[in-house]
Amino acid sequence: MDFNDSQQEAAFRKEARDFLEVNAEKRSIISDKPNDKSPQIAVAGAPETVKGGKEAAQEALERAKVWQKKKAEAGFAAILWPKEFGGYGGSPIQQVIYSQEEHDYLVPSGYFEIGIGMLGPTMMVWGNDEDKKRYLPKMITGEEIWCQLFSEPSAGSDLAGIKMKAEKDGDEWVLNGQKVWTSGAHFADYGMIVARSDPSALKHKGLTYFYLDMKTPGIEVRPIKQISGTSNFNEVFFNDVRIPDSQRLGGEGEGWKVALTTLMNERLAVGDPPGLDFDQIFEATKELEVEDGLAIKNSEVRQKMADWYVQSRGLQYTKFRSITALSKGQTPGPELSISKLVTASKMQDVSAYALELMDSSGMVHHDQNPVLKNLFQNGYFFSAAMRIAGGTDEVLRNIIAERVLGLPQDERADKKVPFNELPSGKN
Amino acid sequence: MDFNDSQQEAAFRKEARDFLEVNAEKRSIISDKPNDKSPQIAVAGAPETVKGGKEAAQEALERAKVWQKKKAEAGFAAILWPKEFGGYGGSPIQQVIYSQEEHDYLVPSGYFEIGIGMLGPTMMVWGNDEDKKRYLPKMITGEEIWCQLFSEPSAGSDLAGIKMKAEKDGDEWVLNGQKVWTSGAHFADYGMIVARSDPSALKHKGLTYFYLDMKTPGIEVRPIKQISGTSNFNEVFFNDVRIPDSQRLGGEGEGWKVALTTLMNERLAVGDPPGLDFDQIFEATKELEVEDGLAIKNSEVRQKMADWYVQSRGLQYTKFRSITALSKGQTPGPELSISKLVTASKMQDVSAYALELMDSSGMVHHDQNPVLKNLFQNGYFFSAAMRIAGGTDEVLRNIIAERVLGLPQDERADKKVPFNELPSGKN
Amino acid sequence: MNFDFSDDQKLLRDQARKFLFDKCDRKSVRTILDDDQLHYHKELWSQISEMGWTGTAIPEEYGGLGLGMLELCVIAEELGRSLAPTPFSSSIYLFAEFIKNYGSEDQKKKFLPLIASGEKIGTFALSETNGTPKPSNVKTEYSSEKINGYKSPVSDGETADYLIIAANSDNKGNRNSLSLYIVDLHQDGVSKTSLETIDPTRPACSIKFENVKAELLGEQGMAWDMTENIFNRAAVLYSFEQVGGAQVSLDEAKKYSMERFAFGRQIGSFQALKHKMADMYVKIELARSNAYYGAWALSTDSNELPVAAAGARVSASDAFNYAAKENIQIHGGVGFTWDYDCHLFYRRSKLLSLNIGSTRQWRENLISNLEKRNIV
Amino acid sequence: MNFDFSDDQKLLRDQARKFLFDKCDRKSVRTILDDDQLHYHKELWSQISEMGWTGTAIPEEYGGLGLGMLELCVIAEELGRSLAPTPFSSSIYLFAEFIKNYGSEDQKKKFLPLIASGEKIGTFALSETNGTPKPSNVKTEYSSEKINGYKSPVSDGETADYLIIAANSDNKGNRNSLSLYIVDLHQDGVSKTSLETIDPTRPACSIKFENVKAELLGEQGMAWDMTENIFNRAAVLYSFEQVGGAQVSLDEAKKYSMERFAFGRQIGSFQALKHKMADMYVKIELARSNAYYGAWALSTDSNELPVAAAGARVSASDAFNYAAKENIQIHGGVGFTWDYDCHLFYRRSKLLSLNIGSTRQWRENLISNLEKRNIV
Repeated sequence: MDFNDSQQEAAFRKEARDFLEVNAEKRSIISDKPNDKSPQIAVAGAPETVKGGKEAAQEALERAKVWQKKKAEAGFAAILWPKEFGGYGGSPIQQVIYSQEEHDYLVPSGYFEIGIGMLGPTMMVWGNDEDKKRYLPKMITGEEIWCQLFSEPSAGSDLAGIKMKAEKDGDEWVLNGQKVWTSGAHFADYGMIVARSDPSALKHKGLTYFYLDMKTPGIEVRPIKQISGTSNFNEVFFNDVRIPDSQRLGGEGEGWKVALTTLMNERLAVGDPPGLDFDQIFEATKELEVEDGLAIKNSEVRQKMADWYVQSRGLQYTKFRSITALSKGQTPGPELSISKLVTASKMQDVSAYALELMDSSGMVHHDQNPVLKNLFQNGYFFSAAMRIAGGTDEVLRNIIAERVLGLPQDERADKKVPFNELPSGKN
Repeated sequence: MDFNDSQQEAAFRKEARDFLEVNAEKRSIISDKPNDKSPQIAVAGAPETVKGGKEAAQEALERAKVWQKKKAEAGFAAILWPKEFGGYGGSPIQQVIYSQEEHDYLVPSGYFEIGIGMLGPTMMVWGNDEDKKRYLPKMITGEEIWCQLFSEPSAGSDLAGIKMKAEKDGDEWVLNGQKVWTSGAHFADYGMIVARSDPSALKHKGLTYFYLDMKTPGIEVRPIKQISGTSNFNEVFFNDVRIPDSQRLGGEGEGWKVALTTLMNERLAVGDPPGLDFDQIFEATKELEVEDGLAIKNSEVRQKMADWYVQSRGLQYTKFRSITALSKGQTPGPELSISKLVTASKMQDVSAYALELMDSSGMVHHDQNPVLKNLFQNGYFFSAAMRIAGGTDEVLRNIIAERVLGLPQDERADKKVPFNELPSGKN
Repeated sequence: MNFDFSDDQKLLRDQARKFLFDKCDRKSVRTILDDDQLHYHKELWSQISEMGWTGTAIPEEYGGLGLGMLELCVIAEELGRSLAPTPFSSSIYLFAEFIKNYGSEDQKKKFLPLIASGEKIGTFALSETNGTPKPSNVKTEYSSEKINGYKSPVSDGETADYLIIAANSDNKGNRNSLSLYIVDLHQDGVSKTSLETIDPTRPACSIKFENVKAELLGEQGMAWDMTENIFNRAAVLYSFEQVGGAQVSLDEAKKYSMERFAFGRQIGSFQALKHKMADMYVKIELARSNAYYGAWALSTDSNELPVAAAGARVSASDAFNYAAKENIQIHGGVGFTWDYDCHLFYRRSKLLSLNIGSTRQWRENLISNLEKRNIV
Repeated sequence: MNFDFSDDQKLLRDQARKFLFDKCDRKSVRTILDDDQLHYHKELWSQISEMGWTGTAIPEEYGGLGLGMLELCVIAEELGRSLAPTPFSSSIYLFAEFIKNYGSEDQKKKFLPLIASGEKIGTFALSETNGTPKPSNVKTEYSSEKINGYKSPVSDGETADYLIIAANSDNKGNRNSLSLYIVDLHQDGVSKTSLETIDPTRPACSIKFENVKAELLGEQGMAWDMTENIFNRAAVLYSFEQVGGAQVSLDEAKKYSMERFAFGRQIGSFQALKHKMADMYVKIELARSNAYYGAWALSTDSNELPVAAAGARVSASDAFNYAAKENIQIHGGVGFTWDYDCHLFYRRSKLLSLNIGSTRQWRENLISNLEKRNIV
């Protein structure tokens, strides 16, 4: 057991660090720039709405594109992609090393991950050569941003419950329906979408997969305002949206299979999101006073903190175990599936507890609150969303039980019945 | 809101108290007779095996019968039963009042409750006049003890999954199979049993209900040794046990309906079991020292204690609400369904925590342990059983969800298929 | 044994529920949520004042209805259910209770009728810093008949006309150096700064005091004791608000789980969700029972009040926090949108468990009072 | 980055697992459980001693195999999985580590070969009272070259030939007045009384000392510091035992839930049980990772050891306690019978989380050490 890089790994790390030192700003510590520490949506590609309205958002997007171009030129934008599409042709461990290094810097995030991490790889498998040549290089350089149009009002945890209609009309398809929880739809240039081409087939059999230009007539994007007051997601409405059959990926009715390619390419963990964890509450307890003095000296606080510490570090060391597997060329085990499950609830507990320690001042949101600014107030709201977005706690426990432990599936009412005969309530 | 009895209630309470003062010994406080405080099995009719082997058990049984006779003569043994069968013809609130009073005294328990509380009432509904006259009065006086033969190795949480065969042979039935978790089978004179008379019918339709003499040839009772080392339950084996058709209660195939009568008569809460709760750990924290002094002065201990206090008292006040409903002649709400669910886990948490506070001495079981003797060590084992016996935590949550909140049932695979075609594993 | 509200009290509850169902729907609540400039729902406030709710537990001689604390509990539960955006609790559970219990005859005559009629609004201010309030953290001073200092957060401070404030009457900075004062907030030297709370329908501000006139309330040096007592009384009332809010959270989770389908089933048929709702139910029933016990202690001036109040608050905070948080979870994606109402309860639940001291602090109170009771 | 055991270490693990599967089945464990007179499994002890496990981390010059602490971690996990009823931990994690780290050359030469060969068994005694051990609770005294006093509980005390004991070397009763001594238990003045533990396969006794000869171990007045360090080392090893036991608890729960049918389904298809097992898995993976980190710190003599050891112990205790308790629950009725094995793990899990100090105490250690690290 040791934590040192191999010689090659060390060389790559140095390369990454050199690039970052020149091109990015080091992340500040907690008390200097508290807002930089505001929790970010941890699911892929959902940048927090920039405060300051549309103009500021546009500026942020431009900055992100500039950064991405630099990163792509240096070769770090798509380490795992083959060189022919502009990638680095690197290994998973190199991706991890780069991400670890980037984590210490303040760089734009949430714009390109879905394309490079999930949609690009899907096109590599299912697209034709022309498509690949046309679209893939621009995903990396950030010239074109992609979004993923999967979820629907009645297809959330039940991902395959998609109702979006795709009807064939000659050489074209006509899309009608609604997508939801679409990160980045408001700035994306292209999207990939799953739609139901045959409602009378079994649920997983009647789907077809397409890519499309987000400027295609009939597409309307509306932001969803969240509990936090900001908008990371969109609803996207499709009203007689016509796309050519050439934009189909995979066969008719093979949409679920293509979608699985996308889902299985959820990018490797790219370092922890700058969040709200043990370290933050540890700092807070050194400032806050409870009934018998500084919170950090209080027995109940200490007991709770210890449990959060072992959860937090336990996750970190679990990641080390995965990286070890990667660096040996193995596929990491299923350990990573526990990360969001543990992190989201921990964040909710930590936030709620920090507010408790502030006593009545915990009620006060916003920058007036002197302890770590509004970090824990934000965390209180953000964590409630984090327990749901990207797979609810319950879906994750099911995944662990079924895919990791091999326990039997729930009784499924929806496996043998044509989709349009399934009970679906009023949605 | 007030906690006073009505005039009639007060008169009845005095009557009960007078009887108890003359005939029973007051329960001692915790530190005097710690063993009296050992947690008792809270499910109906399961007296802890008396230490000292068979003879001591036989003596305890005799003492219980003497006590029961006195209690019956005074009218308190079956307050809710009609006078014609030797009952008091009283009201539920009177039953509660008597139980409250009796709770302060050391009296035998666990022998007669199942008969008087559940099986007698079943016979009242489903038996013929002759049976009622013959059996009911002796249930009350304690001359004859009854046990309930429902559960089986493959019919636990799934109560209707009964496999015990009942085959008709002329005017007789022949029983073959095994029952389990039968409290008191080793001293019971009679039992009531549910068996499967038609395995090709639907699960809930092929059952028939009987009563029988426990001395009928072919019955073998074997005690089950539990985690605590004691035995409260038995396995009962049936090997060509022949009983006359006249001992059938309800029609052939109506067994589930009759069983529901039994199950719905689970006696009214008869005071809390003398157990392990907030009061006991509160005492313990006044004796135990942790890192910074007496445990009761430690902030973490105090925070935990407060939560247990509100759970414990919350249950007590919930019972007051039910009693209020009773005293107004209403049926109590479903509030009581929460009691065992909360109590069992609380006891497990409290016990485990008390052992923690004892530090390495917590490892030591038995009377050598000076703090509250072996109360918490016993509680650690007992509570693990209590979370299961009489309905697992999971079954209770299902009951609350479905019967109290009206949520939909689980997907049921066993509702439409003949019993003998249901998958059942190797059991 | 009668551990229930009376038929009259239940009738009052039904009326209050019906009234608030009509007049305080979620749209009304959202007018306050969505507008930074609005601190409470004025029309609703007028209406409930006209109906006399504000005077429920204020004696008739001071302009109230002269009903009891149980009636106020019943109303509190309904205010909690409806998320009513009014300064009711600050003005009635706190300000009015302070005056009623500790005011001189003149003070009662002067303030109670104005509060009972809803014409004026009062509140209370103790905290000056982050963390658990302690006598040593109170820096605000009273000398030469003037208050100088700073309080934050002050619930409903922007709306309030009057304030009861804890300040040092000598320089010792300990428990016995603190007294309570009544301050008219409409005077020079009072400057308010809006604060954004985690539940904007229950606003707060900070207030700076520069040479502000004030009159003593109750005995000098007794601020801490009086505050503990009034906080105990308020804790019971708040616990009813919390139980009300928790119950609605459960009801709405249940409703959604039966309407929403996934995998061809009502999501409410999945054990993960059923058992979560069963747990909500358990916590709410325990909280309700503890709140009832608190109500009994409050209404009978029992010396059980300190223990009963702390028990009610701890249990109710736990129930509402849990129910509100898991209501979001059961709703899934829509649960964390602004448009669905889940977050209104999530906000309110946390605010209510902090406003008169954290649940943590009340657990500490509970055990302290149990120890005292054990010694007595 | 290599956060894993080496191939050789994994091979050792596989061999140990296979060996214990053959030689230490549940029947063997139960022979110790069911017989009050048996304190450990002598045959198994001989066998594992012959294989050299007892000498794994003892240098070759003192009769050991001279392997490292990582190899000992690997064996510990397997001992935990198999519930091996031997005094391995007392003799190896504690006694041998004390001698190895603090013994004089003579002491090492005298004791280590006897321990490494399994010929003799050692253990350690600190506690004298209920509750958290503190210097002020140690009444046992050393004077005129003799020990007088009392220790309870002493793990494996009945089996042990040698004991390391904390005693006052002067009368101050504080941290610096305590020294460690080695006692040969086969002498007059030593009287042992059996205690029944919550896990009879891991026995303990109390021991009275009347004018018992003893020799100093390490520096005088340093008992507390030495004990903390050896407890840290042992905590990592125990955490592997705990992770092993937790994993088997989960495996057996899973197996049962797939074989057992209710309501026409495998009970493992119910979410209530699936999600419970998912939670077990999560806790076990976190514990395993924390244990690995502890192993790294232990094997490299890192100054991270105090934090890493406490983290490993807290996480492993939590995982094993939870897994063992919910394994019973998943088994339902049979889970609390003597005949099924669930209770063996339930017993072991609690015992292991108490033996070198409660989990509560280790949480406290963890934060103390984090504070220290922060200052440095």
